[in-house]
Amino acid sequence: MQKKLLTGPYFLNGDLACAEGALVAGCGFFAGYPITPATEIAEHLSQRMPELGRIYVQMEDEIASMAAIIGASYSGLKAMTATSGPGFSLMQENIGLAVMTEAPCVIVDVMRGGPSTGQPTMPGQQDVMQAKWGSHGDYGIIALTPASVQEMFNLTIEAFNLSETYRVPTLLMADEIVGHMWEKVVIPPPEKLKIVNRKKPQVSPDEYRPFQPDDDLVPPMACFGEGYHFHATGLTHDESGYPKTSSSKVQSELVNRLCQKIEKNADKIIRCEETMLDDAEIVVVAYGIVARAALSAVRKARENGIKAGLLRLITLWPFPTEYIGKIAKRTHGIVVPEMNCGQMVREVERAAKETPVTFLSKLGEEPHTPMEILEAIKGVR
Amino acid sequence: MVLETAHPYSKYLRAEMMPHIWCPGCGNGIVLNCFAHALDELKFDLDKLVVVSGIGCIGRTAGYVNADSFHTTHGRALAFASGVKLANPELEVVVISGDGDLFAIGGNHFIHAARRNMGIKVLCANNLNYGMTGGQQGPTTPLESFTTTSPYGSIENPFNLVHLAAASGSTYVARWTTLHVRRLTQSIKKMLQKKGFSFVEVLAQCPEIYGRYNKMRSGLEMMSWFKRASVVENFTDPSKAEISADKIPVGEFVDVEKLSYEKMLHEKISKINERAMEMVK
Amino acid sequence: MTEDQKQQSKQDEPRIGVYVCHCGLNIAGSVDCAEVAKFAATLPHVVLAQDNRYTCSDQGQAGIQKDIKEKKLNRVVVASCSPRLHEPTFRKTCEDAGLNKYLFEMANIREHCSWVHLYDRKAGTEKAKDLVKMAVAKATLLQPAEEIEVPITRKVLVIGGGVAGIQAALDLADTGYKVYLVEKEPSIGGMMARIDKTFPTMDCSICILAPKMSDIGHHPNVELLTNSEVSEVKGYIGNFHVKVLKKARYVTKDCTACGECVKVCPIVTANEFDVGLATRHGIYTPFAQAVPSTYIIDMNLCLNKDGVIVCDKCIKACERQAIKFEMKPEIQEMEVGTIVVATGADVFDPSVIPDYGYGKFPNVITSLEFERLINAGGPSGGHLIRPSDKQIPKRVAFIQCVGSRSEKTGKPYCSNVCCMNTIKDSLLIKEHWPDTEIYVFYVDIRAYGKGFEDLYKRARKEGVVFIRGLPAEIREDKRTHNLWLIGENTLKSELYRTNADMVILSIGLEARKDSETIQRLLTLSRNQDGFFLEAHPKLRPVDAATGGIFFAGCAESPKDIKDSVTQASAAAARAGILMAKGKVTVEAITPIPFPEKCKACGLCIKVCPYNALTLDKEKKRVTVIEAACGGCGTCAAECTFGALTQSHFTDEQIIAQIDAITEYDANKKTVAFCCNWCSYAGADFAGVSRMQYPAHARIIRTMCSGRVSIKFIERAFARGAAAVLVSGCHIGDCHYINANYQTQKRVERTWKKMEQNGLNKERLQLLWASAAEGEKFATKIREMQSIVENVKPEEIEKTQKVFEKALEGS
Amino acid sequence: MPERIRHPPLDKEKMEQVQTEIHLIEDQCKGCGYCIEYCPRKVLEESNEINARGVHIPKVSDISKCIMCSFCTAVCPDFAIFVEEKPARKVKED
Repeated sequence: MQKKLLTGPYFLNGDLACAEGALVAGCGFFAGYPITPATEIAEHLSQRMPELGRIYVQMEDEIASMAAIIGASYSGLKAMTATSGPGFSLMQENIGLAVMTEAPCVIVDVMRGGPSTGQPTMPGQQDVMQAKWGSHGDYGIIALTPASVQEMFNLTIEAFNLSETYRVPTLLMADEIVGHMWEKVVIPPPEKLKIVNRKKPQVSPDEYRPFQPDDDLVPPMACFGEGYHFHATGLTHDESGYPKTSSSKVQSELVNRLCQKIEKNADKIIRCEETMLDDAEIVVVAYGIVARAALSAVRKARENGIKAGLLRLITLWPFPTEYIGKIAKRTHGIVVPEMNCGQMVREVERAAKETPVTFLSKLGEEPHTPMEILEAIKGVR
Repeated sequence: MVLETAHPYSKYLRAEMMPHIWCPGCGNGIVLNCFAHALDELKFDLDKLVVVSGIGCIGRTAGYVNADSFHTTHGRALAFASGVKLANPELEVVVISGDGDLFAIGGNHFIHAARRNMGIKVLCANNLNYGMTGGQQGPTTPLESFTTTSPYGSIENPFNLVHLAAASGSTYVARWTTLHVRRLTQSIKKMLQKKGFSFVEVLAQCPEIYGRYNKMRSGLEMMSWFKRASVVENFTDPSKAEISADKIPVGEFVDVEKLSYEKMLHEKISKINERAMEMVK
Repeated sequence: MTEDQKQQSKQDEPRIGVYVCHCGLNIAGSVDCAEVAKFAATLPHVVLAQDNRYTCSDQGQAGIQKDIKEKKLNRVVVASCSPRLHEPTFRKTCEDAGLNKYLFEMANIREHCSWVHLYDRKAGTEKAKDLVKMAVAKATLLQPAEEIEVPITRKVLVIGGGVAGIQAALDLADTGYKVYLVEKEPSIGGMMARIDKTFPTMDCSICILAPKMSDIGHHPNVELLTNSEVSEVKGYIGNFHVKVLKKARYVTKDCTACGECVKVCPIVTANEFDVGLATRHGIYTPFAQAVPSTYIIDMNLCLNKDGVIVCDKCIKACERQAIKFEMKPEIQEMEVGTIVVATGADVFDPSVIPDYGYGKFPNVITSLEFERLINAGGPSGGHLIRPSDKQIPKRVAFIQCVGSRSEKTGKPYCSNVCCMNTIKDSLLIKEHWPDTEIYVFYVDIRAYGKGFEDLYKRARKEGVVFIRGLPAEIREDKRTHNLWLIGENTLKSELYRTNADMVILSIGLEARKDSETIQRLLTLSRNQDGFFLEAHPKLRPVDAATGGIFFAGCAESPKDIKDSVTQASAAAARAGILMAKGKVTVEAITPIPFPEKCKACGLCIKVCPYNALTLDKEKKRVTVIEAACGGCGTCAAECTFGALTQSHFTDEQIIAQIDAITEYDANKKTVAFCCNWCSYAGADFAGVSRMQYPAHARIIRTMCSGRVSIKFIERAFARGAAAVLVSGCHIGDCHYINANYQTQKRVERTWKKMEQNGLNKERLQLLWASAAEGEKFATKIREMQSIVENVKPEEIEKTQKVFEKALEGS
Repeated sequence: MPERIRHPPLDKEKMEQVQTEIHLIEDQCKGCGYCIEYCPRKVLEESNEINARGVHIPKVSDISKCIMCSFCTAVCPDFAIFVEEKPARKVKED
């Protein structure tokens, strides 16, 4: 690690924290394209990457950025890009390519008001379904969502570790406020941080089959220039990596593996934060900037004698369906405040089964206020 | 037939993938042949080679070359290749793709990669239409020629790829047809040794579809069109190098030296990095 | 000619002076000159007639000039030798005396009269009288004329890059003129570059030639076009528009002749330069000292000959990237004022002589093959080896006159170089291998040149055995491949059976196969041996008949290097004269149009070989481009409306000559038309060779047989002539390219008319005879003698009636 | 100088053609005919033998004409043909 990595307390905004997180995580390649509210990540990295002898490049569009980081990943570097809604949509096809070729990489989506050009400078949580279902075909994906500047730092590192572990593109679904607000960030010294690198093949080039998975369903990854002469393709392929586009057996084995790779390891991937949940009769399920208002709402509810609790999702995908299912059984109702027209709430409803779920939608420049959430809690009775 | 002696270029091909899927008489086979021949003449270190190809008939080339290879989404080969090259400049990154992939959907990535003088070698098999999907009109389909999506004759002015590549800033631009195998091989050799962004266009016949729709049903007929019409005009004005029914200007059009993007980038990074290190001390 | 002279001679009555020349005994020996002069005095408009011993001498000429001034003569007739010889001389005499030189006419009473009727003084004298009467008749109608001047481009084209071409080009370039040197082979050097040593000085041939070759290569005034051929020549003296086909060399000037490409070229074939005794590759240079040194690709053998680059081994081997298969042949056009033809000669192929077994017996080689074997740079590195077993021969035999001085092989001439070449070769062998036995079988040793006899003596002193008598046959001992020469020693008149390890055939030189193309391109003529015919063997040996074109080297006839170089410098000097003057005068024998009679039918334009006539359809007139006109007169003969005639050979003048012939005894005479370049010169040649033939013919000279219109033939018959002879150059040899095609057509049309009217068409004879075919001309005249004698009076009357229309307007 | 050449060159062994053997990987050939068409010495011709793909594969008409330029190898789209040099037999005395 280069000495130039930051350690100790800093006063940063979310974008800068994310950038520094990537550096600490060992990100060696960033390709991006200017888009509010994620531009600061690119600007900061364009300054910092060279200082650490690493590569920053600004591509001609988001499609190119996404393709470039897959290329860099296959050249042995940890690679990241950052964008917002419109860019995220452009990147979907190549995210699919990254999934299919199991290329570890991190995509930061600092969400803004949508759809289309929408409200570039305003917050929004309207890309969460696109994160799971954006690209065509079935596949597993990991998406984390920070609620503070510190978490922008921590979760970026976490995203790299997960993508390297499971050889899957990992998304960091922040929103404009988390990206642009300034807070204190404490950067632990490098030795304190857990940094994970991808599994390398243990066999000789003749025996190596690039997509033969280990038991965790994740194949060890050779990179370009290591003499393995392997082939990777977006076409349906078998373990040899060569296209087998007309074999249904190969298709089903591959696609199922790509899905199972995440589902089977979901418990190791999923992270949540619980507050006053053990005896809660009403649970607020929230994530991102909205969760902060939800926290104060829950506290106020407790002051008003309502046994309320907060479940803050840190992992959006894979979704903690069972966990929420269990919580739902022991509560009277669930309140889901989201800055969209109802996206994550569908998953909560599916997980909660009979337990009533009240959805609190909010669009525009202002996230939910604690009072609005409190009213919703009161309304559950 | 003595079978144990292998084909001279077999060591550059993935035996398990042979024979390839291309139609009888398709020019792509010859492009791959010349590429292998060029690698052979240069005694190329296959461990250093990365072949990237996009979507299309020629897109399958990455699968056939016995080196690290990647088959990207449609049009994105050059963007992907940029990532590979910048990440590890020691790698020799060659993009082998088609006229549709590189100049229609991938056009934006082509002109920018060329503008930046990215150290990538582009070998474009121009078969004048979208072959893989059944012969639709493409960015280089000649005026008034017939394809499945221009049944009344194409009314679009095709790209002059040589002019486009030269104008975008590539340091080496050449065009040959699949009949000029000897000079095509030399051009590929020269391209592989160039530092900056280099581009070789190969007019590759597509007798099965384009030929069928345009009165050149067999590979031989398209080859004789190449022979009749091609005129070697080295280093003439690229803007005059349009392809027409009776004239196919071929040859080397641009051969200049320009500092490549990755070289500049890594030089700048090492300078900044040193300065940063001093400041840290 | 001043203005007043013109007026004065036009209105005056013609005052003709006739001078009958004895020419020593050449004429007086068999013609009574005094009687002829006396007869001339009686002719109309003749104011003075005298005979003198040598009219062409200075006093003779001074006499004429005195008479012109004192006696106010405005026409002069000289009856003496051929106008081809002294017309220019007497024209100058008249001009110096202030008389327009076109008011002069000659009667050829020597070559056409005295020399051919040596033993019939009476007939000769009668014929001389007639010839003078014809000359006076024409002189009466002569008009003064002005010659026009044509500018000469100060550039010269030299065709052929052998030693002659090189020398001519260097001389002209050093004089300061721009020279285009066109050479068919990839390099200049020609035959001399292939020879080992020269005679008599035993210099190394390439060592003395190479410096000249490189001078050519670097000379600022010389543009060297090798691997090129002249494809078209238009225009006339001083204004030749030439097209040269530059065949593609496929190697650019960047080539440094390093030879790397040859090492990789898969194609191997026999090298023509070494007469096939060594090999060369598809890409090659004919020999080390080649100029230009740039290599060349033989596209008949190269694998890439069908336009597809199948093999690129040479391209990859060439560091300088000098190989360009996309080169195309080009046509280069140029304007030149003069042309030097130095196309050289081929060597004779002895395989047509079965007795010598060349081509069957391996150890029978030609002297050229010997030159390559003895040459250090040649296939055997300078060792004379027997092709059969590559051993150095102990006994060598030379056979002279192989393909020279022999009727059987159709090469009757002596090739000049073979005797001395053999003597030189024998000394070369003695020098390297002194104990070799050498036999030379000869007919006559011709060591005529400077230093030649010493070489011959040295050879004999060194023990070379000269045996007079060529072997009749060579037999080969199949096992040892040695050879038996069987023949007769004509000095000892005894047979010989000489055994030899090796036989060298001293082959002669022959005209090049492609000299026919050069002849057609430049409208030259060739002698029966195929060598180009010079304007005059004695007086203009290096000029061609066509103005502005000169010869150098073996193209004109076989000769050695010294003569070739001498002739080259001569040709350069001759060309230099024209170019230095910068202009040349064109003889005033161009057509004169009469617009009022012109029907604008365009027939005249069709027949003009030089397209020197243009038709203006609206104004119905024809305009003449004097500078382009060759002066043949075919157009005048073609015009049936009398709208066009030829100056100095007008219809009236020719008809006056026909009438002069047929004035009396027409039924015993033949009216003969001869063209100035061929048949007239042929008749002169018959005279020079003293061939005797009957005196019934009277020759009328026209520039070309194309000038003889049907009207003249019909007039001759209408006037009761016994027979008519029309003669000219062989088809294809015509000095005016194809003018004699029209003659053929007109005579055939007249034959048809005679047949239709039941006349004996034998009385009209057509003869193609070149300047050298005097014998052919004399034979024809002898044949016609019987025709003239057997013509019955009724036949003549009937002919006169049939052709009476031709007498109108007389 | 198009003289009639009567004597074979003294170093005529140089004109000895290289001995070659043409290998055809039959079932990889798709019968496009390029090797037959563009062989500069017309060494190959279409045979009436059909391969696994049901196309007429090329066959050697006269191996002695082959000069090992290997253009067939270079122009074959299917890597189905290549040429190898056999050790040159001893030049037999004519």
